[in-house]
Formats: sequence, C-alpha cells, structure tokens
Amino acid sequence: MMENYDLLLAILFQLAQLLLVVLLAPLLTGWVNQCQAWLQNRSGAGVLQPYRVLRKLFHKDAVIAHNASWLFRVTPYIVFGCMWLAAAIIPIIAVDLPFSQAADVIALVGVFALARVFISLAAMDIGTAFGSLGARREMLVSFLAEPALLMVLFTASMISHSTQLPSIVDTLAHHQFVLYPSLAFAALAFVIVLLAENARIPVDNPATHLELTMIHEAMILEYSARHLALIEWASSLKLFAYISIGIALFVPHGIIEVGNWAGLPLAIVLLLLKLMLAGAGLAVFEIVSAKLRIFRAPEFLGTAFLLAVLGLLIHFLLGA
Amino acid sequence: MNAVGILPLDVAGWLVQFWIALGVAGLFLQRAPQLINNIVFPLSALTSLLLAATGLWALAMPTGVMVLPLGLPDLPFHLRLDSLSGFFLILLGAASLGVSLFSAGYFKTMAGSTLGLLCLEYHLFLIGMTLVLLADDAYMFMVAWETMALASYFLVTTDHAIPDIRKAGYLYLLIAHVGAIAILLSFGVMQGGNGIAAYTFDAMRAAQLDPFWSSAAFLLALFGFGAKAGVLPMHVWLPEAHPAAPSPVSALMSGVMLKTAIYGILRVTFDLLDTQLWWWGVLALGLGLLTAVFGVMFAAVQGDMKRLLAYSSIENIGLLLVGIGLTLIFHVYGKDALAALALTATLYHSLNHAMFKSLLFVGTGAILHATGERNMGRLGGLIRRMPWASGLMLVGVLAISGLPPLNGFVSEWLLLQAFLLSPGLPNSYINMLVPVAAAVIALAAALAAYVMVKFYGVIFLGQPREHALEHAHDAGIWERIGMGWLALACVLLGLAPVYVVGQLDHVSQMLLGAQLGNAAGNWIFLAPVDTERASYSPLYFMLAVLGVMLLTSVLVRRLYHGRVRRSDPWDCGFPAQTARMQDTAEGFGQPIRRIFEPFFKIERDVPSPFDTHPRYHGQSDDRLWYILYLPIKHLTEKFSSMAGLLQHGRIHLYLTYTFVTLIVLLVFV
Amino acid sequence: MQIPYTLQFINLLAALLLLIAFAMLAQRRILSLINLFAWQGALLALSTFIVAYSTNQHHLYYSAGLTLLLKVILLPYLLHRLIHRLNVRWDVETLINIPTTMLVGIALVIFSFNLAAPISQLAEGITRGLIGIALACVLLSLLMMLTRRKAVSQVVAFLSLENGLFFAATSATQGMPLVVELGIALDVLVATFIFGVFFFQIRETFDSLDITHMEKLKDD
Amino acid sequence: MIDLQLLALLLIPLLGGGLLAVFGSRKWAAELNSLMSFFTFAASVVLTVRVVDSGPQVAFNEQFFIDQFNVFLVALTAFVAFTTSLFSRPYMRIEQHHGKLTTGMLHLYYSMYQLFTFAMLVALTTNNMGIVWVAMEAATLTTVLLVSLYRTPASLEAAWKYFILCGVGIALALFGTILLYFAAERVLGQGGTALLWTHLNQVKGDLEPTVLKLAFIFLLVGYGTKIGLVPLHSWLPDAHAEGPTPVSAVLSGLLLNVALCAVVRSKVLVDGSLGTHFAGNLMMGFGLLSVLVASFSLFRQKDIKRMFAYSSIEHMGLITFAFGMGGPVATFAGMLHMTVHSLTKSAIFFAVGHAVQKVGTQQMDSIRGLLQVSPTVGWGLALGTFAILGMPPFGVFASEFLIITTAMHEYPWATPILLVSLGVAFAAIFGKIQPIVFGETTAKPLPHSPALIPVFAHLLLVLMLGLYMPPYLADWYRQAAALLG
Repeated sequence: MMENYDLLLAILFQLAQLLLVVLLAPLLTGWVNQCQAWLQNRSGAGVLQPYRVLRKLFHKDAVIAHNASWLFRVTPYIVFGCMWLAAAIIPIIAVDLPFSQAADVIALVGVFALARVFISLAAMDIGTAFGSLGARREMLVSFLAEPALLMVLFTASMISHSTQLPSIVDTLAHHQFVLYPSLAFAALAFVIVLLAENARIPVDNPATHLELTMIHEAMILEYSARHLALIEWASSLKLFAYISIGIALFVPHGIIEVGNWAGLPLAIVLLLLKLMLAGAGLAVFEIVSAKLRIFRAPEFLGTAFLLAVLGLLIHFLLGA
Repeated sequence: MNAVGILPLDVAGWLVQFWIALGVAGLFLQRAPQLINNIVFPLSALTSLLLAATGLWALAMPTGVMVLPLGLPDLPFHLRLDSLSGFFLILLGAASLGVSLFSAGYFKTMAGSTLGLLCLEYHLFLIGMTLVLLADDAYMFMVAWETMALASYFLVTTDHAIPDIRKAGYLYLLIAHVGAIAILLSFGVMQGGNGIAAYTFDAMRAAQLDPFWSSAAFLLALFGFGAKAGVLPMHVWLPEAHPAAPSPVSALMSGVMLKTAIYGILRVTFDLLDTQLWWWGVLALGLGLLTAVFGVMFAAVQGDMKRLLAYSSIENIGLLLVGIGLTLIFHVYGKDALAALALTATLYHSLNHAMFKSLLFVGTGAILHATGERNMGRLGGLIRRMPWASGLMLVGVLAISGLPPLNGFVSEWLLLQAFLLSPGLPNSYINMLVPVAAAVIALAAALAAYVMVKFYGVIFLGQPREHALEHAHDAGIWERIGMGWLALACVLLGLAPVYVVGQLDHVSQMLLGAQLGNAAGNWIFLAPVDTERASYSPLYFMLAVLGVMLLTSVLVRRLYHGRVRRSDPWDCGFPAQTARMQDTAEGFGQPIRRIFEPFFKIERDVPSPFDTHPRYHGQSDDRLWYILYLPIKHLTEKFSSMAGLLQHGRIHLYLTYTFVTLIVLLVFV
Repeated sequence: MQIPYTLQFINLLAALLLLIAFAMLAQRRILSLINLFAWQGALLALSTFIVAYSTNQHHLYYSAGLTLLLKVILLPYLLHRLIHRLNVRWDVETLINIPTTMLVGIALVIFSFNLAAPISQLAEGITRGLIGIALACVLLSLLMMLTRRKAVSQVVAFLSLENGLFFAATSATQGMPLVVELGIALDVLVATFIFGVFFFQIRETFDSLDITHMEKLKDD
Repeated sequence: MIDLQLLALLLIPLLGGGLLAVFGSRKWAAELNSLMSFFTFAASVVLTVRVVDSGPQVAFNEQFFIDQFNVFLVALTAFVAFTTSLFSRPYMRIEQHHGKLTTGMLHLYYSMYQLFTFAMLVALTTNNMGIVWVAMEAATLTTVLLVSLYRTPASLEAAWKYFILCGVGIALALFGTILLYFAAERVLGQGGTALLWTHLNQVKGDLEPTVLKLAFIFLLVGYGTKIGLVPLHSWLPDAHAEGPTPVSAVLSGLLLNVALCAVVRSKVLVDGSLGTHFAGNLMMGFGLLSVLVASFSLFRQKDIKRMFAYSSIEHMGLITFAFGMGGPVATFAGMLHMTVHSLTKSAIFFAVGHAVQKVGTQQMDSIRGLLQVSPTVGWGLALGTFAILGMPPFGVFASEFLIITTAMHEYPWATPILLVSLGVAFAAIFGKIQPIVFGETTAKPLPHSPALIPVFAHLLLVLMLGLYMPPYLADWYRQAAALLG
C-alpha cells in the first residue's frame, strides 16, 4: 500500500516535470534572448516572444519540397519527442523520477545522438547544397562534443559510482559537502559542449542565416510551419535540458526527494533562480565572444574533450 | 543428457552434412539455376535457423564431445560443442539465415555454371566456419580454418575477370595463410607433451606452460587471428576483399568470418591457456583502440560504399578487441564479476555486429543490383525508388551508430559500464589508461555515427546524382525477407537485452567461472551490477519515445489544421542548381580528412582557377601499406634475386658447386 | 718384413696413375689426351691383373680383361673416330690457366692423402695407401672436368674419373663382386655411346663442341 | 613364390621395353605402353599385399630385398608410372599433331619409358648397394635420352647438363659405395654378401665409423645430386623445363624419390654404425638449405615448368629434412609427404602440360584464363597448386603439419626457417598461378581431348589422404617407419 502510494507519487512528479519542462523551455530561450537584447541595449521582444513565434508557426500552412520523403516529415516529431524526454528525465526539482531508471546518463547522450542523426538525415533529404552542408557541420561538431559530454558525465558518475542521474545528484547534493577539483574541469568542458550543442556563439549563431557560417539553421532551412515550430521548440527544450544537466551536476543543492512537500516551494524557487542565472550567463558569454571560423570549431571542441578527459584523470589521481 | 539421447553436437553434425548435400546439389543443378535460387538457398537458410537453435540449445547443455574416424592416423578429428561454440553457432546461424534468404533472390541473374560453383563454395564456406567452431584439436581446426579461407577466397574472386579483384583475392589469401601459419605455431607452442596426440585441445588445456611460452602462444594467436580479423596492422586485405566479393559473401565474411577470429582469440586465451598475464590485456586494449579509431577514420573518407563498410568492420573488430583486453585485465586481477561484464559486452557486440553489418552489406548488394554502382558519388535519392531497402537499411544504420533503443547501443552501454566500473585495479598505470580508453571508445562511437549519416544520407537521400538512378528497382521478395529478418534481429536484440545477457552468462561461466546476472531481477530492466549503479530499459525507453511522439502528433493534428503544400526547395536565388551540386561523399569526409591529416597519405590534384573543365581528384591512402608491407616485399625480392644468382647457366660453375660441396664436407667432417 | 714385389709393383702403378692424371690435367691436345686415357686404362688393367694374381680371385681376371677391352681398346678407338669425324683437335685455352690448375691439383693430392691416412691404417695386405691415390685421381679428374671447355675433353675427364673409381674398386678393395663390375662396365659403355650421339647432336645444333655455347638456361 | 612375384614386377617393364623397342612406331604403341605400365602396377599391388601381410622378404639368393619401406615406393612408382602413361597418350598425340615430335622420337620415348620404369624398380628392390648404383646410372641414362627428346638447343643443353652433373654425382656415389664395401668386407669377408644391405644392416654396429663417415659423404653428395638438394640441384630446373611434360612428371614424381630411398638406406647403416646422428644432421642441413633456397628462387621464375621444378626441390628438401630428423612420426610424415608430393606434383605437371599445349608457350606471362578456355584443366591446376602449397584439406598439409609439429618439438630452431620458406613459396607460386587460372584468354581448344582422369584421380587421392587415412595404409606406413627407426 505504502510503496504503491510512493510509486504513484513518483509518477505524478514525473508527469508534472514533463509538463513543466515543455512549458518552461521556450521561456528560458526567451529569457536568454531578452538578456542579450538588454546587453546590446535594445528593448527586446519580451520573454514571451518564443511562445508567440510558436503559435504563429503552428497556424501556418506547411510547405514541403516536392521530393521530400517520409523521413523528412517524421523527423520533427522524433526530434521533439527525444528532446522532451531528455529534459524530462533530468532531476531538477526532485530526485528519483521513475523514468530515469530506464535511461541513465549514457542513454541520455544516446537520446541526443538519436535526435541529431535524424535531423541531419532529414537535412540531407531534400538534396539542396545547404542541407547537406549543415548536416556535415552538425555531425562534425557533435562527434567531438558528444564524447566530451560523455566524459563530463563520467567524471560525475565516477564520483558517485553510478550512471543514474538521480543517484549522482543524490550523492552530490545530499551527502556532506565536498569540493571536487575534477568537477571544475568537467564544468569548463561542459560549458563549451553546451555552447556547441545548442548552436550558440562562438560555434554557431542561432540568429543568422548567413550561408557560410550557419550550421543548425542550414539544416532546417526547408522546414516551415508546424514542423519548424516543433524543431524550434525542440531546440529550446534541448537548451533547457543541457542547462538542467549543468545544474544537476554542478549546483544540485536544493533538489529534493519525492514526497518532501515542505522543501518543494524552495526547490522550485531555487530552480527558477538557477535557470535565470544560467540564462543570463549564457547571454553575457555570447555577447562578449565572437563567432569562430568553422574550422576553428573542432579545435575549440577538442579543448573541451581534453579538459573532460583531464578531469577524469584528475579524479583518478586525487581520488576526488 | 536428455531423454532422447540426442545431443546438440549430433544435430550440428547432421546440419553440416545437410549443408554438404546442398552444396553438391548446387553443383549438379547448374542446368536449372532457378532451382538453386528458389530451393537450395532457402533450404540452406532453414538449416542456418536450425543451427542457431542448436547453438541456443547447447548453451545450457553440458559440453558434448565426439571423435570422428577421420583425420590423421594418431590424431582423429575431435569435435566439441560447449557454451562458447554454442554462442558463436547462434551468431553464425542467425546471420547466415538472413544472408542465405537474401542470396536466394540476389543471384537470380547469375549464369548457371557460375551459380552452381558459387553455391558449392558458399556452403563450403559455411561448413568451414561451423567446423572451426566445433573443432577440438589443432589439425581439425587448421583444416576447417583453411577450408574457410580457401572457400571464401574463391567466393571473393567470383568476378575474376577484373584484375583488381584478383589482386584483392591474392592479398586476402596470402595474409590469411600467413596468419594460419602463426596460428599453427601457437598451437605448436601450446602442445601438451610430445607425440602427435599432444595436439588435441584437451592436451593443450592440460599442458603447464611457463609465462614466457604462454605469452609466446598468446602473441602468435593474437597475430594469427588478428590477421583474419583485420586488426592493425594486418588489416590491409579487408578493405580490398570486401568490395571485391559479391555482397552476400561480404556480409558473411564481415558478419561471421571475422567473428571466428574473435572466437579463436577467446578460445586460446581463456580456454586453452591456463594462466593469463596482465600485459596481454593492455596489449589487446591498446591494439583494439588503435584499430577502432583507425578504422572509423578511414571509413569517414571512403567514397565506395562497400569499402566504407569494410573499414567500419575494422572499427568494430577494434571495439571487440578492446572488450577482450578489458576482460583479460579484470580476469588477471581477480575481478571476475567485472570480467564477466566486459566479456558479455564483447560477445553481445559481436552478435550485434554480425546482424547489422550483414544487413548493411546485403543492403549494398540490393543497391548494386538496382543501380550497378558502388561509388557513392553516383548514387543518391534512392529512398524514393527503393522504399523497402531504404527502410530496412535505416534500421541497420541506426543500430550501427549505437543509438537507443537498438542493439548497437546496448553493447556500447555495457562496454562503457565496464569501463566505469574499472577503478580499483592494483596497477595505477592501467587505472590511468582506462579513462583515456573510454574517451577513445566514445570518440570512435561518435565518429561511427558521422560515418553512417554520410553513408545513408549520400546513398538514399537527396536527389539522384545520375539519371540512370531514376529507374532503380526495389529489392525483390527474397531480398526483402532476408533483410527483414536481419533488421528484426537488430530490433529484438536491442529490446530484450536481459534475456540475451542471461544466455551469455553460460559462456562467461564457462570461460571465467563468473556470471554477470541481472541485479534488477526482472526482465524489463537491465542492471549489470546493481540498480543503484546503472540500469537501462530499452522497452520503456522506446515506449516513452513513441508515446511522446504520438501524443505530439495527435495534439498537433487536433489543434491545428495541417494542410501541406508541395513546392520547389529554396534555391537561395540561384535557380540553376543541379543534383551534382549536392555534397558528395568526398565532401562529407573532408573535415575528417582535414582533422586527421597526418594519418592519411593524401594525394590531391586541385584544378587551377582558370581550368575550363575543372576536375577535382583526391585520394587518401593507408600509410601502413608504405611503411610496413612494401619493405617486406622488397626484402623478399632482394633475397630471391640472390638465390637466382646460383642458377647461372654455366655448367663449370655447377660442377664447381659439386666439387666445393664435396671438399667442404670432407674437410669439416 | 720385406714388402712383396707385387705390392711394390702395384704401388708403382698407382704412382704412375697419379702421374698420368696430372699429365691429363696439363694436356691441351685432345688426341694426346685420349692417348693418355688409353695408357691410364692399360695401367688400370695391369694393376687389376696383378691384384687378381696376388690374391688369386678369378673374377678379377675377368674385370682386368674387361678393362683392357673397354678402356684401352674400345673407348679410345671410338673417341679417336669421333674427333676424327668431328675434327676437333685442340682444346686451346682452359678456363683456368694450366699452372694454377697444377697447383690446385697438388693441393688436392695432399688433401686426399691426409683424408685417406686413417683409412689406410685399417687396410691390411697390399692395399695400404692406395685409397688415397684413388681418391686423388678422382678429385683430379673432377678438377679437370670443371676446367675444360670442349665437350670431348670433359667426357674424357669423366671417363678417367671412372678409371680412378675402378682403381679404388679393384686395387684398394680386392675387387667388387663381379655382377657389380659388369653392371658398371655396361653403364660406362652405354654412357660413352650416348656421349657420342650427343656430340653429333650438339655439333649440328651449335656447330661447335664448345660447351660455353650452352649457357642459355638460367634464372634471369 | 616371392621370386615369381618379383620377377613379374621386374620383367614386365623390361619386356615392355623390348616390345616397344620393336613396335614403338606403331599406332597402338601408346596403348601398349599404358598396358604394360598397368601390368607392372598390378604386379606391384600383388607384391605389396604379400609384403605388408607377411613382413620383409628376400629373393634370388638375397640379391633382392623387399620390405614395407621400399615396397611402398614400388607401389607408388608403379602407380604414377601407370597414370603418367595414360596421360602421355593424348599428350604425345597432341605434340605430334603440333609437329614437335616425329614417330621415331615417339618410338624412342615409349621404349625408354618402360626401361626407365624397369631401372627405377630395380633400384628400389635390389638388396645390393652396388646394383643400386648400377640401376641409378641406368635410370639416369634413359632419362637423359628422354629429356633431350625434342632435339631443340635448349633440350640438348638441359640434357647435357643433366648428364654431366648426374654422371659426376653418380660417380661420387660409386666411390662411396666402394668405401662402404671396403669397410664391409673386413667384417663380412670377401665376396658377394659384403654389399647386401640386409647383411650390412645386421652388422652395422661393427662397421668402421671413420670409413662410413667418408662413404656417407660421397653417397650423399652423389645421390643428393639426383635428389636435387641445393647446391647440387642445378640440373633439375633445366631438365624439368625442357623435357616432355610426362618426363618432368615422372622425374620429379618418382626418380627423386628413388634417389632419396638410396640415401635413406645408407643413412640407416651409417647412423647405426656411428651411433650418433651424423647422417641425420647432414640430411637435415641439406634439406633446410634446399627448402630455403628453392622457395626464394620461386619468385623469379618465368617458365611454369621451371617454377614447379623448384617447388619439387623445395618439397624434396622437406622430405629429406623429415627423414633426417628420424623417429617414428617424422619418418611416417616423410613417407606420407613422398606419396602426396608425387601424386600432386605429377597431377600438376599433367595440367600444366595441357595448359602449355593450349597456348603453345611455357612463359607464364602469356598463359591466361585457363578457367575460361577449359575449366577442367583450370580447376585441376588451381586445386593442384593449392594442394602443393599445403592448403588443407589436401594431404600435403597433413604431412607438413606432422613434419612441422615434430620439428617444433625436436628442433625448434628449424621451424622458423621452414615456416618462412613455406610462406614465401606460397606467395610466389600462388601469385603466379592465380592470373594463369583466372582472367581472359584467346587460346583455342585442343585437337585431342585432354587426359584429365589422371589429374583428378591424383588430386582425389591427395584429398582423401588429407581427410582420412585407411588403417591398412596407416599400419603399413607405421611398419615402414619402424623399420627405418
């Protein structure tokens, strides 16, 4: 009876988080853009702008190239589904979510990879010069970013002797406070990976459609209306997911167990605070740094990879 | 022993005999090729199925042994079917089932005489591989091993009219033979006692070798089997032979034959040798990492789809070798639970690779039939002409890219888990090595995804690069069935890891005396060590993804009218775009070539800006060929020219030889 | 004790045999080469006869007669006719010049004596030390074979080699069993005939008997 | 009884030689040739059964001696001689058709063929070391005529070299025999018995070691020339390349074995007398050298028959090495290898013969695409090549496996040399044969249908020996091996 109640509660929490992330994600994107606008002292379109964009896109008629195949059409749903799921299994408010049993950090990376492969394939489907160019660049960036991310996660899971995000967070947040030098390296690497994977400056620029530089935008050139909407939504979900991974790994404090009603409000407030800070930080970083040439990007990500491995090695060296 | 008194080994024997019958039948049915296609190959596929079942049955059964009245007078053929052989029998049967079904349709167009021979060689190849798995003494092993090599050689050189194919066949059989010599030597080192009877595997198991000699045996075996598996630096034959062979044959070679080499390494290292040393593991690990990265790197820059797959096979062999190395390290340091984990990952991955690599190779066969083109630079847009093939290939591509919830991901997951659990080894250097190795594995996996996106995207997506592709036809019914089975196997292996791991426990029990087990205790969650550490449930995972997708699409359909308008793609203001302006295979590989420049021997001729008919040509060669193989060739030629000086044509000289020989002997004796 | 005359005589013959071998080694004219060969045969027959007499073994008489017939009369006659028909008189320049050949020859003699020394210790009766001489003759003829250019002189050398063997067979070891001797004789005869056939064939194909023409077959 | 059987064995070929000397130029000479060879084979089978069942035998007041060892060679010789005669029938017809041979030459060929068989059988069965010599010389003389059959400059040169070198070699062997006799007569006394192997074998302990050492050196150098041991091998490639193909087949298939048999006989005596492994070591040394040099020489060959001649040198070296090692397993392996090598090599020469007739040249660069023009010959050559290269499941691999594994156990230092040589030989021969078998060609079919029964009969036997050895055969070989020790 009791554990059934717990399970029910857990599932409730899981569903709550599903809903929360999918609704909150565009807001985060909006917030980042708004911060940038402020920093460039423009007035900005307001934090709700992404919602408006999505609404507009959903109401339009879809235009699809003549030779688009089924792959092209299902991709947005797959990508959206994957990102939603990824964002949903990262403990941001409460730890033991039932679904994170089914997919640990490696699976998480797998989810991202799945979405990436599909969107790259879809980009190549039409056969325009841009699509395949974007796909190639995307895969190029990712084949360096993905292992780096994996290494970052490994550092954490080495510390907590687990690849389950909940247990990682549990170890880092709820046991006695320890300073992990290895995590410092990991954090640095993670930031770079985050920038690269979410098509932010200096690797890519979400705001440009300049052929020579764009990566992510080049892939989705052929999408319109609801498909585009889903993809945009998915990318803001992705940003949300990455930031919450960062939170879970590096500042997990304040995340509660399921059923701890007393801590819940505080946890939510803390989460929002963290998100706002992270978004602002991202905005600042993007403002102050310049876009890299595309062939500098591998070196940039290479450093991330090396940093992550270094972190892991340091963990072995110092045992922390 | 079961009630009927029939053992798996007997059944395997019958199936082999049936295969022989089928092969000979093929030889005699040359007049009626359609019979070969529609009866012999399907029957052979059925046999494969039964063989796989037998292997599954044998996993749980006690080891069966048999001595045939064949072979050498004092060394008759010994057969043995234990869990290890059983597992690889499953692999062989499951893969060849799909390939044989595919072949039933694939060879339709082939001339009767050629087809008859090919049928015979094909079955001899299967038999050879089966007997390699069943052999229990050195002589039979060598006979089966070389029969396998010889049969596959003749299969590779089916289109021997083409000089390149002859060259490939030569290289292949030569390296295979050198490897076989090394294997023979390693058996010789392991022989128990003297006399020819010392060459049964049992005698070798009983033999007590000191570390030096057992290391010698291990190194020789690693070299010999590595030559067959395509481990660096003996890999050069692989990218030549695989494209040369007919696609079903490439599928068998890459999917199954390479695994027999893995089987050999496991058999020698864990079964025949009684002691292992820690540095063997480190060696295997390092070699495996090199091979993996090398393979995937070269796969990324290939323009020929079968060469690309061949290099990706090299990569996967590298991963398997890494797994073996890890197993060795754990086993030597007495962490047998972890060793079991690594071994399970290795076996699992070899099974997966057998499935998806066979699928992809037969897929290339279907493409070859539809278009007659192997060069990816002339393909494209086939997804619209060949819905079946492209759909089934997509499964293979996702699987080999290691994406959840398919099978490739499971074995990678297990392997990475093994790495994550490795700390706490007494040797700090190895402890340092482990994270680096894990990083390299992750890198290779990510690159593999890159390669596969290139593979699938360039071949199936985009616009057709040639007009001929406009009327490419889809795979026939037999081909579809064959590919369908392989794809299904990829999905099932991905969704039911718990069951598979449970079966693999028999093998690790036999080799290491330890099992992996499943901490989660239920069939949904795969949790190697304990649920707190790590758990994975592909079933839930897939349900969740599908659920979310359905939910989304339903919502979208509900809330918004979903009209779709077709129109031209956006040409960014340049209306004269043609299909040739798409990204080519070379173009897709270019960043990789740029990043790993030092590893390639690149020849490029770039047209001058004023060239009216500009043609770009770029080729990335294997440096090892120039560093390693050519010198050996030159050395041999040098020696042979020295030997040639003896035969001078002058009879006086010859008489002088006699004279001098006589005098020398008289003086010195 | 005082050595029996027969033995002294045989030793003398042996010495002469060796001498003739040297002479053949030095000889340039083919005709006189053949004559020397005939002389060698004669000495051989004589020594065989003496051995037969001293050890009175009858089959040795036969072999003595055979030798006389074959090596003194038949073969020289055949060879004479051959070179008359083929008119090859001279074997002018040898491959190695004569003095060097002689030096090498002497070295060979010393060598073979030393080699045979332990054996001759064993030999009792009349055969002491003859093995060494026989071996020397064999090696000298071998040396001669590999210094001559013309086919004919090579064949003569070959035949004198067989003489050396015969000497060893009869004098050193009191004669081989008759059947063997007969067989050997037959072979030698046939061989000579075949040689003869060859000479003609060789000459008509290469229009010369100079075997340095026959160096086409080689690994290149 | 045994006398009769032996008499039959020896007289049939002699008679055949006589008959063919008379009727050699008739139309049915070829058939007669095959017939006589068949009778010889039948007689050898009878003799074999007799000997294998009731042990070693002596005949004609001990002048002849047959034990399991030489009766095995007798059977092998008779069989291969028979199949070769079958092969030579169409082959020679085609040669005649191509105008390479006149009827007179064929006349000579057939009669010499029988006499050659006779000489070999005598050399094998005789008990008298002197007669062995005589028979070897006779075999040489007959084959010299056979090698020079075409009367082309090349064939003359080859025959001349063969004649001179083997003549000298044989002469040296005679000196060795004399020394043997010299040592023996001091134990066995004057007269006939002192050269009889059986007697020598009984008293080998008392024979004078120093003399026997010398004797063996001469015998080895002498008969070794005929075996084709490096560096005495120089005549062999020429003779094989320039003679008619059936002759090449019997030369490398049989004559080399016979010479080796003589060496092995004397080895038994010498090592028995010395009590050391002196002779064995010498044989092993020569064997290894031959294997090594021959396998490297293979690379440079352009003439196909020449190449396979070198491969014969290589295998003879291997066999010599095996007999040199001694011991039951190695000797067994040596005999097995003799068998499979004779069968395979002659089969290869048959196939090569027809291939060469198709294109009219022995230059490998100009022979292409056999599978296309005549699949049977092509497959014969391909399978034969793989067999001779020691590819399982053919019998050559079985014997090589036994030899190498024994060497690993007894003389580990020798194995690398052997294996390197085998690898090199594989690379060389395989690399040259592959384009010959595969690819396209413009060659025309032959006037007479090629004789392929011999080829595939041999290959089938070799295959069987690789997979399954009849117990009868195995026991027989074991007994023989036991005899040689």
